[in-house]
Amino acid sequence: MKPKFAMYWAASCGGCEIAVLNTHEKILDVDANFDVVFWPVAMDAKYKDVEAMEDGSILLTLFNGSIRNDENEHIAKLLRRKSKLLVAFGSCACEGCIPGLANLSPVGDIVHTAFNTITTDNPHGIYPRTSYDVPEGELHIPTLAKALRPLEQVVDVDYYMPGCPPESHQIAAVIDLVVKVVKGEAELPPKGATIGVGDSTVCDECPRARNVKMIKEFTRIQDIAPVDPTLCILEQGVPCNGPATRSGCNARCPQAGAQCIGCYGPAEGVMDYGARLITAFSSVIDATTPEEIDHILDGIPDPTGQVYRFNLAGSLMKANKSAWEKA
Amino acid sequence: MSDQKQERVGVYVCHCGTNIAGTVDVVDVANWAAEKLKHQGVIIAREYKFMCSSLGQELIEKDIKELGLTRVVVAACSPHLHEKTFRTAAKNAGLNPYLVELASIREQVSWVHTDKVVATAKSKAVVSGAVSRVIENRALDEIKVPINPNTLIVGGGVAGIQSALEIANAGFHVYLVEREPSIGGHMAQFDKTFPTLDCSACILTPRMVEAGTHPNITLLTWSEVTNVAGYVGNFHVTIKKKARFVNEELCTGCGICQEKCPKKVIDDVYEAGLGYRKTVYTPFAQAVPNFPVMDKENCTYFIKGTCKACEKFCPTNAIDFAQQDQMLNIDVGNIILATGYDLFDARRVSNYGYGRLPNVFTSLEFERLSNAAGPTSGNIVLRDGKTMPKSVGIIHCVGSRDKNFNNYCSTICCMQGLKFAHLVHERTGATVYNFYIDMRTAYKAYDEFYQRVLEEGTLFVRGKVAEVTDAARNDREKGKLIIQCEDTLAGKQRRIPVDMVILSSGLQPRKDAKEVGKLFGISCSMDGWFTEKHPKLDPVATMTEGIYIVGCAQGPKDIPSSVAQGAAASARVLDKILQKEVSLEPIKASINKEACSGCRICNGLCPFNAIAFIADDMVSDINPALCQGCGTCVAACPAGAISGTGFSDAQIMAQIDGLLLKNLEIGNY
Amino acid sequence: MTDDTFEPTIIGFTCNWCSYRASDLAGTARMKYAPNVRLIRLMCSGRLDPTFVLRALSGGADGVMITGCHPGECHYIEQNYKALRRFLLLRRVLTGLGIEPERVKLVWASAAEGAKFAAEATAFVEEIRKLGPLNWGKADSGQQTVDHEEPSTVHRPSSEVEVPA
Amino acid sequence: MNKYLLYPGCSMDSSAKAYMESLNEILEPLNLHLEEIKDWNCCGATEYLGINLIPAYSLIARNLALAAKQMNPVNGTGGTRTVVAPCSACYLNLAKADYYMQERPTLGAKVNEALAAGGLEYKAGTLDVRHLIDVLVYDVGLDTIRSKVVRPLSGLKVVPYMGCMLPRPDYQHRWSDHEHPTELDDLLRALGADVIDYPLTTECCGGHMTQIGPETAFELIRRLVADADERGAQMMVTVCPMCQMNIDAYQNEANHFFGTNYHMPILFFTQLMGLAFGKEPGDLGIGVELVSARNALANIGVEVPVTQEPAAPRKKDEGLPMPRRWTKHEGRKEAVK
Repeated sequence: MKPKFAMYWAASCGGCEIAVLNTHEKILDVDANFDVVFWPVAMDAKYKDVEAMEDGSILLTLFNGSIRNDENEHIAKLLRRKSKLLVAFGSCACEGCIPGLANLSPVGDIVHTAFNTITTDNPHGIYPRTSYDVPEGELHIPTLAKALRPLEQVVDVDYYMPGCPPESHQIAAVIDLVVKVVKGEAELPPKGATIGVGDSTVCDECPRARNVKMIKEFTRIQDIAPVDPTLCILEQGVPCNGPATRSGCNARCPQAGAQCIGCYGPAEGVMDYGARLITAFSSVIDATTPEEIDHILDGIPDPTGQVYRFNLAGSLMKANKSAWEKA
Repeated sequence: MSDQKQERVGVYVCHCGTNIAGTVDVVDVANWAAEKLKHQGVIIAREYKFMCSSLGQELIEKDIKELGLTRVVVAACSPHLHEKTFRTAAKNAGLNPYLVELASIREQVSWVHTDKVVATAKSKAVVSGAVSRVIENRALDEIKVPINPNTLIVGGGVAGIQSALEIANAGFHVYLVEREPSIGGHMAQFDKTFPTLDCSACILTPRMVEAGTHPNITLLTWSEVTNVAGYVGNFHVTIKKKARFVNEELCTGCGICQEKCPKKVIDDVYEAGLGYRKTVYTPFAQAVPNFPVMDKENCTYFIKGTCKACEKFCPTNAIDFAQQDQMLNIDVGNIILATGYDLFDARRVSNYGYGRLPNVFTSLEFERLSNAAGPTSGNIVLRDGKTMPKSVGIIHCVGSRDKNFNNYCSTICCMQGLKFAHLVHERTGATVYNFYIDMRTAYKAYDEFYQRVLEEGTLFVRGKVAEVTDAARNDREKGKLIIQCEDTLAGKQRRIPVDMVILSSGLQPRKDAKEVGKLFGISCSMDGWFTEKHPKLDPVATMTEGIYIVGCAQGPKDIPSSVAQGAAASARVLDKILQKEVSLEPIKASINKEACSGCRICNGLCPFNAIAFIADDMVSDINPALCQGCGTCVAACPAGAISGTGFSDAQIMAQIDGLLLKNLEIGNY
Repeated sequence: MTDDTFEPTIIGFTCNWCSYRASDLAGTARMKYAPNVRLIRLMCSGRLDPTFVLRALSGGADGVMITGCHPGECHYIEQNYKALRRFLLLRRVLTGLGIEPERVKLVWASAAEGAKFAAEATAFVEEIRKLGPLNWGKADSGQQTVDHEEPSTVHRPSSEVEVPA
Repeated sequence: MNKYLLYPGCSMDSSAKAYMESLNEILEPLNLHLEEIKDWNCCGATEYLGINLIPAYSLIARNLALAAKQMNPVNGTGGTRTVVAPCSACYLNLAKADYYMQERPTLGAKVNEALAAGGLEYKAGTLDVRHLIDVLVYDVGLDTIRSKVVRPLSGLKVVPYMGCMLPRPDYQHRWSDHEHPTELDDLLRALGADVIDYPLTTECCGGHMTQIGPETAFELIRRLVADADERGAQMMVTVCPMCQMNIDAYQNEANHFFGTNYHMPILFFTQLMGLAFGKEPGDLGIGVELVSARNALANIGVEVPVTQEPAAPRKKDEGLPMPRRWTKHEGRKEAVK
């Protein structure tokens, strides 16, 4: 009997699923070597079928998306119970990713923005309610948590695979590895490891030339003309997250002429990704008086978003004060 | 904390007599640590009256041996006081000294707080922090380096000369570097010294000659230090020996070149702007060395290409217009900075009119005016060069003890003002007024001198002078300088017309003190004076090992104090030389090359140039010999690839958690 | 001290060469200051990793005090300027996280400024007391789920009860 | 860049009309644009602050609030956040209000409470308050001024009289030296005038003591005039309407009081700038002063001196050399430190 495989999609955009499909024929290896038991985006399955499985009966679960509501949380706990290996797959599951930026606002504001701002066509100002009595009985929709959480804040995670989404060649490599492990040809990495990544940061894979950096002004890449295609982007004054972001993507964005935005998350052993970027950007500022420094820092209009774009929910502070303060 | 092996931690809480125990319930702290920190590995917690006593140390040593302690926390005084003591005790018992942490519950708790409950609670937090941290400490080995027996002394004033002679006489080599053409410093400009009124030149010249001829002293005048690298015991120093345009081998110091030179310029340095010198000159007759230097900026030959009068007349062909600046590289083990002071620029006090009103003089100008070798041959006259003043006002505290300029007391100005009063009185018979805020005549025989000047009939007005002006209000004031001040003893405003005003200007740090400090890696205080290691107990050492400061570079002081400091620093240097080697703290940063991405963000951060970029491997690397252990790069590495010993992330994170009493129930004290 | 009085917990990061010695001096001179500051000695304010501040704040501290040598007086020549740059950016990031920037304070104090150290510590404790507890350590951002409530400022129209089919 | 907000103040309409007229004459050559603050009110001069602080500061701050509204937001760091006051008392009051509203937050809050009644608000520190001469010397620059001189004032012996209100207290370290500022000296020198060192340059003219205790004021006026006369000045030059009025209008009374016979005209520096720039005396308000400047100005006549006097051969100086003069650059450097 083939080992069982599952993949789940919690609070996320679906890009991770596409990245898996982007492995092309490699996807056939999954089918060849695994019995896919649960993959809502690819096949029909019911939660109750999973609930009925024996604990630990799924060998490998790729869990993408973060925990936004009680449904996400329920399935995360369920899949944890049923799976031998639970992989936090993609930036959302690993560190909260873009959905995690919602932690900058209290839930009430998020709902309000979704249902009652000028871009929403909601003439009667109707808000959803989490439970409602209808003649057929009480209806429930999932309830939002105060803040979004990455997977590891809810259940124990065996492996992490960052990226928004993880690069397909990295996914392919991981599939190869697991297939080998199943065949007894390779060993699993130690529990808790981050897999499908490099061991340094994006600069390591970036072909651009770099010098000792002294920045007199931060700017946006669209405001420089022309951008030097061979010189370090940070040296050109654009806050590039590459120096603090884990390698593994082949420096895809800098190679394409854009700054790294940090989707692969922190390097090995780093406790807080944003702190690493704070210190990286401030280290290259060429000024000594508070006024001068502040003037240069004005070139980073949204510092919190800049350093925590993908990592806010997984950071030490996790959320904006208002998000947890206001119930 | 490693999972495999729990550390065995001993906690020792010191009473320090009643210093700690008077405010902190030390027994409670020890019991609490034994119980609440057990899960962290604390297996024993004791309190003792004086942990630093030999009995206290033995207690720790015994526990290390008998209980097999792998970590020790001593809750006592500041690590700056007794860290070494307890590290040595641990070492004696066979435990690596760096596995000991001091938790300061005296300086940081018992001495600064009063509420016993609060102080006890805070002590627990501090102990908890230290326990968490010590578990993350790693065994380190001290780094031993040999000491180069040569010494560099920067500045050839009386303090530097004293230092040089002490070390040279002890048999070790000294490089004495002086920026000016001659050693001697400010003291060589003075006529008389207070309070003994002995002739400044008479007592200084023999010392200068001794320094100039001593076989163990290499005298480098007209020279400046341009670069300093290395660390205690092993400094590499680059010195620029400026071109003199006079061949020192050939010159006999006969002085003919100086005599024949047709061009006179104002001498801003030695004559304090009050007299002239030639463009090829020795600053004064007793200069050491007595070879002249050429002032390239003013020399007619260098400006117009013709003249060369000096060359024509030099009997030994010593003039060499082709001479170039020379760069010398020397290795020394210790450095003494005796770079002295600048006079406060009295023009800044615009209401005293210096620079506008001709007959307002500064103290240094007056020194030259009263000096027999000065521009007026010692005649005290007005700026017209001939009129003797009938009345003179001496203003104290010019630029000192004044919020607008310098807050500090310049120490010497009171005595200097009294000396001036005496000299004016003696040589001109003029009426002398001294305007002072407070009369400060501390030290031996100083106040007696004040009494003497009082008896000579000098008039003293206590009050800060508001203004010196030549705007007369009546005929009595016409043509005079009017000193407007409040006489605080008489309780009234006074306008006192005089012929001459002498400003007893304060002392200031050298204009380039900050840069010089940077060059040698030492810091300046807010005022700009070099900072000593300890204001009372270590006044000549600095925070940088192997660098000492003496004389006015450290702060305003008189000649006896400067000489005493010069000698004191030499004793410290000799101590180092005789020890032959020195151990350095093993606090260093290092880069994990696997994790380094070569982003080069750390490259610009190290002021000691310890970080180099290896282009072939595209990684950065740290030279441990140059690293001073500040940890800036550790904190800056965006990849977390740099780590530091002694102050690692793990240690500090653990201490933060410990201080916040994470996972402990002791309440919000 | 009664239970309802808020006593801030403050972590202080001090430079070994200046401000830690200033705190020693405050002790030697028996200057009294607020007991809420718990110090950690670093070799230099340049060692201050923003992570330390985040760790302290997220771990239950109500404020963080960072002290270093006066500009131009750094024992390591100029590293305190680097601390200043980091501090200024860190403060902006914290502000974005809804944390009052006043909760993190940078103080320059030389080894001779025991009095300044004591005064700054006391003043900082009072500032934090005014701001109230941060409580970050106690807040667990996710565990509690909440109903989809709208902000109180939004008027809920009566039509809302009639949910369309 | 050379666009500023102007707070003229009451006297520029009345006693110091000549100041305003001459100022208007020099704007164009210096490429200066002054935009008057709309609906400004009296600054309260020197008296009101002594009576009740909050209304006094509110009165002043109303002007600041109006100016802040009028400043160009796009060019916030440029000239238009600068309020220029030609009158020293106005300058001091505006600067003082701006400074103390920052320094004492409660005062700032109360003043804003008062302003709110009129729908106004002022955030202290928003504006840069500067005196006209500060802007002329440090923004326009002496080089530009020198370049506009077509009729150098050589031969006109003047003493520069700054007055007491301008340099002290020097909140923003604007002046070379607050005891003996040299800005006016430098400017007059740039016009070619023979500037005589005037130790009393920051002494008080008596201010409103002419109304309250004339004898005190007369003595202060006498000191100023007598010393200028003693030093051989043909004219005093001032930057302050109050100083100008006291020296000009009360000189005769002071003469009567002391039995002296001084005739020391006093003009505004802008009037001399206008002359140097080749403007007609009539357009500069010259001729309306009570102590006539006619004789003094005859010294420079209309005819421009043909050649500059050749530098006197350096005679052998018997005396001792003087230290270098204190320059404004050193002064500003020290002040900033």
